[in-house]
Amino acid sequence: MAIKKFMYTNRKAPYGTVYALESLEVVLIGAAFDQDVSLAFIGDGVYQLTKGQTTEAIGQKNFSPVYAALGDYDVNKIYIEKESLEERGLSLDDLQHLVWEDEDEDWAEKDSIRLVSRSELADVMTEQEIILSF
Amino acid sequence: MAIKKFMYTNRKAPYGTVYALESLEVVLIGAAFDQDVSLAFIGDGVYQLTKGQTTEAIGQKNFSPVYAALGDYDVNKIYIEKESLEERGLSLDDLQHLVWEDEDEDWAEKDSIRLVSRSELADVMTEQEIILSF
Amino acid sequence: MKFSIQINEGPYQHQASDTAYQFAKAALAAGHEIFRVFFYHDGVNNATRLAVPPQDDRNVAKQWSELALENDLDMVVCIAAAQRRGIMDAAEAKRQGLDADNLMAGFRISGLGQLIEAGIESDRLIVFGA
Amino acid sequence: MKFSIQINEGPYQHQASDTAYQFAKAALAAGHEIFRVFFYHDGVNNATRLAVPPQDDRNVAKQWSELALENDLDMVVCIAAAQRRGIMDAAEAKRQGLDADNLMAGFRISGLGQLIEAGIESDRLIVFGA
Amino acid sequence: MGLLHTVNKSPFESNTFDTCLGYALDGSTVLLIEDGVYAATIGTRASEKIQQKIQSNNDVSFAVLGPDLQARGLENKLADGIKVVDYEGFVNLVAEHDSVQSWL
Amino acid sequence: MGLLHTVNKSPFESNTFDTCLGYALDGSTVLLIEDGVYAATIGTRASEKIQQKIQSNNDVSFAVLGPDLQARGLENKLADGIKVVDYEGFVNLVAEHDSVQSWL
Repeated sequence: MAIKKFMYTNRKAPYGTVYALESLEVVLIGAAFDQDVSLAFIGDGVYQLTKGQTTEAIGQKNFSPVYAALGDYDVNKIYIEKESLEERGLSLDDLQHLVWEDEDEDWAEKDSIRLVSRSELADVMTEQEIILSF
Repeated sequence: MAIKKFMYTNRKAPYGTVYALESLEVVLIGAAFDQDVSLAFIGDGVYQLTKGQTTEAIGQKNFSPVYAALGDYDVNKIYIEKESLEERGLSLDDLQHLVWEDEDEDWAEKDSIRLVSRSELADVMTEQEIILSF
Repeated sequence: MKFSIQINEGPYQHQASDTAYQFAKAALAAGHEIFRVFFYHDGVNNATRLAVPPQDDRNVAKQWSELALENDLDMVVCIAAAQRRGIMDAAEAKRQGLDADNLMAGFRISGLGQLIEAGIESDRLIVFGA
Repeated sequence: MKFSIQINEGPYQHQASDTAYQFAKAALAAGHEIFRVFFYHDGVNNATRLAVPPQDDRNVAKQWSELALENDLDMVVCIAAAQRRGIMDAAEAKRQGLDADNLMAGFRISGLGQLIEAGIESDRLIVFGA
Repeated sequence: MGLLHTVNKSPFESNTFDTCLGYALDGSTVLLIEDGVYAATIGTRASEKIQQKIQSNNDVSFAVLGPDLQARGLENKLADGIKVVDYEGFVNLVAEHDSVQSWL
Repeated sequence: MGLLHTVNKSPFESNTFDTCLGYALDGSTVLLIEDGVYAATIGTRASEKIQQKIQSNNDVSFAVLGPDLQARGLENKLADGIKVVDYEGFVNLVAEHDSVQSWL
């Protein structure tokens, strides 16, 4: 089967709407298809990755721990738009530290997150063949 | 039955979402209850009243003619927020001319639309007892 | 105090129904009366009995149904909005010649006048939506 | 060219499904192939056969169903999203112990892999949502 | 007391919060819920606007729904001058004000 | 050709249109549909931004879905430099560009 460049663009905050959760479900299923996958977190999408989410009181399931498992599914190109993060008063320290292990380098642990400018992310987006928007 | 001050705040554009249509359905049913009714059109809500809506090509029903019937239902306090209209490059000439007939003045035809500033409309809103938001 | 609640969005897609549910529980716990919960727009989709969410997630329709049955809440689903979206009780399904219905116990289908009446009869009406 | 379409919102509440329908008709009229229409999130609510909208309004589910039957379209409803929201075919309803089902003819329920496959197999995938 | 305004949308994605500020008169409270709670976090243009509003009109109050702030992992990012309430506090705010405008 | 960007939200209520402009590179087209068509109307900040974008980068094109503009009664308010397409034209735009980003 051909390998295509897939991008998931995540632009919605978690819990207020279902898109973040159901987008993550697509990414997990999609990982089995061995495509060239990138995730982009833009605008309120960056809020999906905040540390310390505690959801008991709102009666919803906390799905944020699942992001830490993405590396195990070989989903390791995770782009965060710098402008979006800064506008929200956040830095990478406020987000989960996502990593993957590189089989080709004796399972060395590497960062999955790539902090990029809007302009850099626009270039990455232009290279995609299929863009799933949430 | 007690008479209460009801306000319907309409803040969504028509056709892109259902709120404008289904809000209008509430207003029509509500008119039978003889309450003190005001309608506020704020933000994209002002687009609900544009002239010349032609919906065949999008496959939806054009419900804009119904606004002209509101006067017959004694719904005649229709507030348009001036700032919202101007920000959208529109003037009252771009909107339907809504009128009602005043029984107490030998059925004289009067304007239903009141163009008010945000600050004036905020005062009117504060006087309400029940606010239905769409 | 006497509250009524309007819910404009369906379950899961938006948090509106979850927030309204937590609000309703807290209002009852504080000794307030809930005159009516009115489901409008996509809010009617909260009233299906056919939902089977994952085991580790909440079942929004069931939560409402149980809250209503425990507290004798009047939960009204707008008939016009429900017919557009395929929420049917047995009587209405029969009248429309449909072969199935899907309304959850604890909800009833009625007209928009019930929303206006809720506004008139309640001290406060609060709208949850998107 | 081979298109696939993803629809993220239910009927009426948002225009997404209407726009997608007009797009699909135009694509077919222009001689393009539609590999698959995938209904996700509240988009699954487009697949109910219990909707009875007013006579002077469109019936969104029926429009899709007829377009699919006329053009042999593959219209897939995401099973996980459908179970959350109460869209059930007869087989799944039976397995879940439910007493009714509501899936419209022309739609089928399947997994999210069908969406990924649509992306792989199609020249273009376009998402309609809110 | 005046109106209770609720805002449930992110101030970064929607103009709802800004519109609401223009309608918040003396005696009213603005309650941030759901994705609206992001307006209550430090280092943002939205929370600056809240500070400005409080300074120019100290008869307008601001509150945020704690459970929604916790869910989003931002409890320790709360800006000054905003009261945290739980669902019971939400109910109390509705009871204390004359009516409610939900900025949807 | 580059990306086709679709925008379906009003530029007055949502920041989606502004975000999209930042992602529109050479060879791309921005297609305004549904409530996104309001950005194409004269006398608005949004249509000014479109003019600025065209002037600073004439390799980015703008189009609007005619049926949505008609439905909203704003056909005679169309700003300069924006091409009107019908659903067939929408299909052609999708076919002509390499892929599609829907700014939902």
